[in-house]
Amino acid sequence: MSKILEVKNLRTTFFTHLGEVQAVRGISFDLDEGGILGIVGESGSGKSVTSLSIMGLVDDPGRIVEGEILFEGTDLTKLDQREMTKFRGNEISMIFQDPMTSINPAFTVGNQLREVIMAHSDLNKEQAHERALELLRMVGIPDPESRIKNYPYQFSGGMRQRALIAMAIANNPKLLIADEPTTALDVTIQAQILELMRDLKDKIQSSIILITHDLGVISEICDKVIVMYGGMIMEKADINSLFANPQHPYTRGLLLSIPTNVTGKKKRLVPIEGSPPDLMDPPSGCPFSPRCPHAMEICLKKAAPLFKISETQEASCWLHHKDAPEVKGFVKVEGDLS
Amino acid sequence: MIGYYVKRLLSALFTLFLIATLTFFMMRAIPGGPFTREKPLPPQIIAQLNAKYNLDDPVIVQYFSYMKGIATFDLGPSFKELGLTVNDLIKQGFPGSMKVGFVAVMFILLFGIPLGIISALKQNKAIDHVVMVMATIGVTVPSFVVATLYIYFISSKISWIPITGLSNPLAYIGPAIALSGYSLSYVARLTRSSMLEVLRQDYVRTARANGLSEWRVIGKHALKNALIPVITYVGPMIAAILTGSFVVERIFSINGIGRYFVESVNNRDYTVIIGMTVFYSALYIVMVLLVDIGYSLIDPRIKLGKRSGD
Amino acid sequence: KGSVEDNTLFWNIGADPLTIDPTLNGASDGGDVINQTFEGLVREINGVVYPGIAEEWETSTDGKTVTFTLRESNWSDGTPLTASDFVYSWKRGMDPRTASEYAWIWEYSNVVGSLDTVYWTDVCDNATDDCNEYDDNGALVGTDYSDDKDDTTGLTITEQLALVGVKAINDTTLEVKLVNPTAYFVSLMAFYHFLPVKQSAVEAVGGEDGLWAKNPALVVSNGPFKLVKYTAGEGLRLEKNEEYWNKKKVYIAAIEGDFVDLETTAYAKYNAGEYDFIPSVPSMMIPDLMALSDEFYAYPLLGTYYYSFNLDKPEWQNAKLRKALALAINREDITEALSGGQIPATGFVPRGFIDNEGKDFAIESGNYGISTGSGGEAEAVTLFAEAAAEMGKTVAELRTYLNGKVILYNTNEGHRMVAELVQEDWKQVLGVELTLQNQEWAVFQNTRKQGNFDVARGGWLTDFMDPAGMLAIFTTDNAYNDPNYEKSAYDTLLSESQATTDMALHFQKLYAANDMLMADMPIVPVYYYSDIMMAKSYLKDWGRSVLGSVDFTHARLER
Amino acid sequence: MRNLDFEFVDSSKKASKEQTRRSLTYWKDAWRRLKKNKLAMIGLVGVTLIILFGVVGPWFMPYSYSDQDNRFTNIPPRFEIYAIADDGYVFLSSQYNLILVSEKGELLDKLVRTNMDAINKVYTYSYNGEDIEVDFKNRLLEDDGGIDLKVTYKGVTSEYPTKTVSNKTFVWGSDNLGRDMLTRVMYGARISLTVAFVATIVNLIIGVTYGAISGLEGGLVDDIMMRIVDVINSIPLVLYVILLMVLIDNRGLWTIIITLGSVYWVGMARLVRGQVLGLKEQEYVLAARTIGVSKAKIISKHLIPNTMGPIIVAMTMMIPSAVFTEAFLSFIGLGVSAPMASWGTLANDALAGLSTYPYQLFTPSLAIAFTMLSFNFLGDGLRSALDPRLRKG
Amino acid sequence: MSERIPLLEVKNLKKHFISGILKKRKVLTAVDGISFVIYKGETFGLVGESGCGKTTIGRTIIRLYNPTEGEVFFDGDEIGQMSERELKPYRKRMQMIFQDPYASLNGRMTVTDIIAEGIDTHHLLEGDEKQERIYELLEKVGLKREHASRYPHEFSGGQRQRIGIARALAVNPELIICDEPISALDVSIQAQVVNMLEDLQDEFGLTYLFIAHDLSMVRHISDRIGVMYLGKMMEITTADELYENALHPYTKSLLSAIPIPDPTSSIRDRRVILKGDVGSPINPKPGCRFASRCRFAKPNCFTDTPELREINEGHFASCHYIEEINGI
Ligand SMILES: Nc1ncnc2c1ncn2[C@@H]1O[C@H](COP(=O)(O)OP(=O)(O)OP(=O)(O)O)[C@@H](O)[C@H]1O
Ligand SMILES: Nc1ncnc2c1ncn2[C@@H]1O[C@H](COP(=O)(O)OP(=O)(O)OP(=O)(O)O)[C@@H](O)[C@H]1O
Ligand SMILES: [Mg+2]
Ligand SMILES: [Mg+2]
Repeated sequence: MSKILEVKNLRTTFFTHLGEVQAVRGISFDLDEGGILGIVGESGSGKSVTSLSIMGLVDDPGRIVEGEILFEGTDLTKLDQREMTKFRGNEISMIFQDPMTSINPAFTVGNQLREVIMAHSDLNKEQAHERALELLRMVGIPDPESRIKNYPYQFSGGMRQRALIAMAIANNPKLLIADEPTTALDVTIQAQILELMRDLKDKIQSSIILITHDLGVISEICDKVIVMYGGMIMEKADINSLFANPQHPYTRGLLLSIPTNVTGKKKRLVPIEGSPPDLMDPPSGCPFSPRCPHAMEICLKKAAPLFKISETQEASCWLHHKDAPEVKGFVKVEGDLS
Repeated sequence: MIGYYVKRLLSALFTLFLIATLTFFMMRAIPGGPFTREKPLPPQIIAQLNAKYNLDDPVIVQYFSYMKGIATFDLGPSFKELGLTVNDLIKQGFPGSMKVGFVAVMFILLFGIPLGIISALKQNKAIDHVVMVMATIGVTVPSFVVATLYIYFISSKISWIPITGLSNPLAYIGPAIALSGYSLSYVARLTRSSMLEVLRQDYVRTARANGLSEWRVIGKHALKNALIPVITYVGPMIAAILTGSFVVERIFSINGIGRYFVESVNNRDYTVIIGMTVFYSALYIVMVLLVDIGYSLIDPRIKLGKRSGD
Repeated sequence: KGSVEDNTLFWNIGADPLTIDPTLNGASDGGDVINQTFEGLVREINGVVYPGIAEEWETSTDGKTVTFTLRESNWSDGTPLTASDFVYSWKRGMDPRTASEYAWIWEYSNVVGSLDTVYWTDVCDNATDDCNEYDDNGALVGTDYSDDKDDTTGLTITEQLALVGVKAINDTTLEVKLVNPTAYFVSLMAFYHFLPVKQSAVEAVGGEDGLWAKNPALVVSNGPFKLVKYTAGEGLRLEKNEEYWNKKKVYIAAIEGDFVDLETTAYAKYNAGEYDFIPSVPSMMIPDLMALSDEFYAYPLLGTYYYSFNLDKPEWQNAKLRKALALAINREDITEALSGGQIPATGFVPRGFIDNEGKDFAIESGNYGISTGSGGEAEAVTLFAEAAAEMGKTVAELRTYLNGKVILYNTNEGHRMVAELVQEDWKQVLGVELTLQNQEWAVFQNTRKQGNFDVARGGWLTDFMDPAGMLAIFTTDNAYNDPNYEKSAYDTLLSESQATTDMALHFQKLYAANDMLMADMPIVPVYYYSDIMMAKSYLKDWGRSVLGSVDFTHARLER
Repeated sequence: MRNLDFEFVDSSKKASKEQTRRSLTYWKDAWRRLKKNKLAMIGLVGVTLIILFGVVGPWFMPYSYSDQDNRFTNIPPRFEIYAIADDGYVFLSSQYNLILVSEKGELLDKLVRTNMDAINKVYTYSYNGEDIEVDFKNRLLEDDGGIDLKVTYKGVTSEYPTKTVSNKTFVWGSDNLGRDMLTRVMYGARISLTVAFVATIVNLIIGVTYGAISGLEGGLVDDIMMRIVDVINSIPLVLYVILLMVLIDNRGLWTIIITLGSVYWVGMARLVRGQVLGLKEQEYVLAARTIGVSKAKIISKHLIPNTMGPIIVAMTMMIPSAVFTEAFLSFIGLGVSAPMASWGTLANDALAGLSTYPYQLFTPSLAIAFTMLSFNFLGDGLRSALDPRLRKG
Repeated sequence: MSERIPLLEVKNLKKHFISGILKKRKVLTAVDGISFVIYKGETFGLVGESGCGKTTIGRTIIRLYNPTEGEVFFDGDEIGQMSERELKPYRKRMQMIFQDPYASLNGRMTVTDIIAEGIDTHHLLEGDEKQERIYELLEKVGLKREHASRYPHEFSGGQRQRIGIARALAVNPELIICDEPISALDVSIQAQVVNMLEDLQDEFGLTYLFIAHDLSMVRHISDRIGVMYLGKMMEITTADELYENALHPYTKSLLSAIPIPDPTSSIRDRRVILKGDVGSPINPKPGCRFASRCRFAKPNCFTDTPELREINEGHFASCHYIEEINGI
């Protein structure tokens, strides 16, 4: 399987007048063609900034300060805005978190859909209209002929999200980034949308990056997962390894803090104590160390490299170092300590 | 919807009624009358004049007959402009004020909004600072200064620009500049801040993510939404500008109604001041209604009758 | 050359006149227009009375009957103008139903019966309901005087009008009966209120309230020019009246008049060559114009700017104090600051009134110790000290007594400037610190009338050429007697001056009255008004009445 | 070393590593943000300067705002002087007064004009018993050959000015009554800034409260209150002011406070109402209501503090209009009485003489514009410093 | 839970929001005749899709809204129609915790001021005692004394939610309405807050109305659960019963839609994905609200409104065909 996207040592920083916010601090990952990669993490861990960096949409005062983003071999970080618009909405497209605010309230759904279609093709207005109807049908909007004339406010949240998805897939993108596409929706609608995405993946053959903080959603549809915390990657694994055998204390904490469906006596939840870091002034060393139950001296000083646990799993935690004390469930691997 | 308009209309009529009543009694409460002259008229002559205009009736009788007049769109006779009614004065003066006002409004919209947009797009760049400092000064310099400077340094120096009158299209430039200065600056500021706000919105990011050109993103997606606060200001502003400005009309010698707002008080021309006030208020109320309709055109979410802001 | 266009005068009239119906007019801008479109029995140019519609006139030996012989002349519509047109016009002016603002001028005309007509009053008594008119349904439709009777004379208005001493003996003879001999009566006839109007025009449909005079379709006039266009708020156009009796001596073909009421704007237009004549200039420009321009004119006006002391208040009842304050002012500073060609006033009566011996009344009266510039200070200080003694106070006490009293004026930059200068002079010379207060014009009128002031500004411009017109305002109970100067001796002098047929006696009484007034000094004369204007040098032979109206009858354009 | 690195750390050490958020009060934090904003600091310095100018400035001036020197009326800040033999220098004012000046530009005296020859355009003045003839014919010529005046004294004619000097007696020139412009502008600052201050306070107290009540109460109360605002907004100010002038007899700044207080808050009331309509649904307001907090407290502690940003911006925009409203009021007869003058009045008065004495308009206008810019920079800075959206997390 | 004393009883509660006038009058029936009881000391969970009226119920109970119809009994007293003045004593017995930890704290007030607001309003304590109480409360909710003088923006979301809880506790309430108190929090923080709420309940014998849409969390914390759909109650029963033995078709599909954080889970294959969207609460038609999305719907479901019936002991559901569907 070839890689459609390779992100290498990406570092994105916001230069606010109060100081630098290091939103993404040197992350690397890649995405297989036709794969679905999940990114999970706490709010503020840099998930959205990562995706925006790929889209070249990091707003002022943010900037990609380091790293490469190779999309089918093209380094997107080297392109200017004009060149980027050819990719956006065409080769790569994105679905945003909040369907309520991500769609322009002032224009009809049809108008916005047609616009996207026409921006990247030679279709005329009628053809674009036809295509728009087809797309709405594809994303499961009933009665598209009349709905296409509606304004977004006349759509329910789920329908708006579907309209946004329709825009995103309008030009059969090779890469679809979905940034928390279901967070704002009900569970029953969420299930519909996830179903739809799975469907679409088969129909249009895109590769998908799905960003969420809900491990449940990840386990529903992804094949690989990245766990982010404090702008860094904590763990990278395929879906089964991650859930079966988490190799980072943060991943482990996350899984533990979810209530389990055991009948009978209430079981106390196991939270991760403490609160997430402020990226304006991130802790030195491992960002999770202040909250980590197994934090060691070195964790406070130096972020761990990604230790390769197995073919399908890597984790950035010093516990995997051969010198670290033994902690149940964490495997030791060889790795250098440069 | 109809019901909504009925409610608005009733409330507007009530407001107009209040305004007319208050103006009526305030006018009577201040010293002097329509026949106060530099060289005071003998009491007998004043009595004759009062009799002629029924000003010798008890105030309350005058009030009711005046209100009856207003209800039939008869704003009464002017006491100062012999033989003319307030309706005549409005007919005579409004076209002038309106024409100049219209040009001024065009100036405001055609320069204020683009300047605000440029400023927002170039936030914190030199051009933004220049525009904003100019806008600030524009708010500071009153129209009479602008008008006087214009006459001294432009129209009296350049022979093909007429100094007064409205005979030549070029004659509109000066009054329109003087009338628009403040509002133009204000609109530029407003557009800028509203544009900055809108540019932060998620749907602008969506438009970009969809690969639309920057021109479309700004000119279509951002602008329409950014206009809401602008039209909120522009609506009542149009009412104010179309009803003329005393200073500008005097300086450029324009036959408009702006002067009546000041002169009729000085002259104690009772009916004229009430008539003008009611006329202005009615225009104002209409403009506010138009703003509301404008809202629902720009943003279909906003439905008439359910507005959170003002 | 010689085209109408070349021979058109471009004139800024000033504000849009409220009316240009001679009978109804009460303002100078209207007067300026009327002076071109109408002509009375006589025409006054630069103080000289020329025959107008009257070819000649004769005053009876008792001075109480004036008989005018009218020339053959036509209205602008070609119909003949007769003596009865004057009778109509004048009675219209007096008739309270016309409600002409300037009807009170009849008081000075001394025409028999005119005053009773002007002030004919029937106070409506609501109990008897004697002046309200009702329609068949009993609804009030208005007021009708026709059967009402005056409250004092018991005459109806028609009866009253019949008693007025004006009579058309025949088409060309007009006889006027006067109560007293009135020296200035003939010259008064040049004043706009006495100009003839044509009954059919006045009563035309749509011509109500003087609108006929602004409507080229209705207007009928008899002056050198006639109205052909009137655009409210913008301007008017006059063209030479081919029916004017003296049309051979009218050289201008047309006049384009504009209504630009802001001096600075009009001045800019004058400089841009758009006007040939403007009635005023921004005062800041005057020093430059006086030095450099040949087109600038300043004329004295028959009027005085003064301050009134409120004699009803104990502070101002000492004549020496008033005199001290009057002397302490540097009037040249004031006129220089105003720089509008005003003349420092050394008395209340301005120059320009000629007495029975042909001498100027004001010059003859002298300056009563008032200097035009500095120089009165020492005398002022002495008088102030004497006043303090008379009032039983030390000088310091008198100062504190007066400190904080208010100089009241109506809102206007010029008035404020004068007040500031006067305030500073009184402070510097006498050590008295008054404060200033301005009020909106009508409020000020009211305050002053109610006597609610310490020192208030005032001004008086006369409408006819007799010093009595000035001096009479300070008689007891006169409506314009703001200081509330009450002196029976003064009142007697003025009424005696009116009652006599002997001109010498008339002036003797007036001189005495003036001396008395200046000795009591109920007012501080500040300056004499002036009238400034600009006329292009190619505009020749234009005239002006001493009362202030411009006259283009014989003017010529030599561009 | 290595061993130590891989030792578990105890919780207290972790806690110290854990996010120690800045412990700044809300206002300290706002101030910190403000300090970082360059334009805002320029504005703050400007505001401070202008206040000092008005408050302290007059102490350093040798004149009072009312001191007249009738010799030196309408003298500009800079002028051209002509040498008269060895006896000094003269300068011809726009009023054609010949002023004796020192070489440095101090005004010494006004010379008596003995003759005005309007035909030949020569005015004669007398100095030390000798005549000085000033010939200004050239002013009428199209081509004056670079010569403006010819000044002849003791038979010597100077055609060119010796130099241009700055007015040492009146640094910003004098007005038409010979009063020092700088001093008057300083005193004007006192009035205008007081008015700006009053307008601000009035807006804060009346406008903000009124708008907040109207917005919070909603419904019929809101309807009625807003109709009142409409009415106040529509009635001509002149009429209103005249009525007030009749009702309140005493003069001075108080009348302005009352006038502004009674009408000058409607815009602010509208603005605040609009804001409150949105804010009152905020959860913290609901929380306060569930606790049973009174409406007055909800307004004062929750609603008003959270509208501060827009309020401040609106207020900075209102300052110039307040300054000119004051000029208008004193023109009608309210407010401080002459010879005291505010900036607005000074600017107003100078307008007529614009072409002759432009400096008289320039100085007060400059003061107004400077103040306005300063307040604006400061206001914009304050708004962003107080914006709650910029401070999340 | 031994003797079940009702603390809050809601009877046929309706809340309509009206917009537009005359012809275009729109009635939004946010809550449409809901009845339930909460017993002292228990946690009653309320779940349902977004917009079904959960928040509105909470706010109507605490009288941020006035009920359109129906009664609310608190400890036996009808509070639904009381005036603000009569209500004041009840204000301190009931409190609310809000969903959004950012919007629910006034950024212009210090933590002390925020917590003290209730104490001051009800004149509970003064001076040092008050300050002591505030410190005590802060420590109760897991914050430190030093935090008292800080401003909300200096805290993370979880910490802010704790401040909100401390504010609610300050007046010693008996009932706390928790309106989605954890939805806006990070996953790793949610458990902290839930644990704390449980601890506080044990310590003070609090009663909770816990509103949420995260069903697994609701199950964890609640004793009994009510399931709502478009302003109507669909099912009420104990937590375990609901998950083990849901009767209503809506509850069933809701439960099956929960994403399971276990890639090996087999539930996914048995998933019932609902078709269509939640309907509109504006001018609703009669009949079962869920009918349009229900796969068992029969014609009379669209015309007859089903009653909430007790099917098993303590297990209520509102569906005409509950027996048929579940084979009872
Ligand atoms: N425009 C910006 N200016 C300054 N900081 C920003 C900006 N955008 C994002 N950040 C910061 O970057 C960090 C990462 O933000 P990001 O939006 O990527 O988080 P996330 O993982 O997507 O969180 P969430 O789950 O809440 O969406 C955050 O600390 C955020 O405050
Ligand atoms: N103040 C209000 N005015 C008008 N309509 C309202 C108001 N508050 C709520 N609504 C409407 O009432 C219905 C129920 O809303 P409510 O907030 O109670 O739902 P919810 O179940 O709490 O939803 P969520 O899970 O999204 O919080 C919604 O359709 C909502 O739009
Ligand atoms: Mg995100
Ligand atoms: Mg809710």
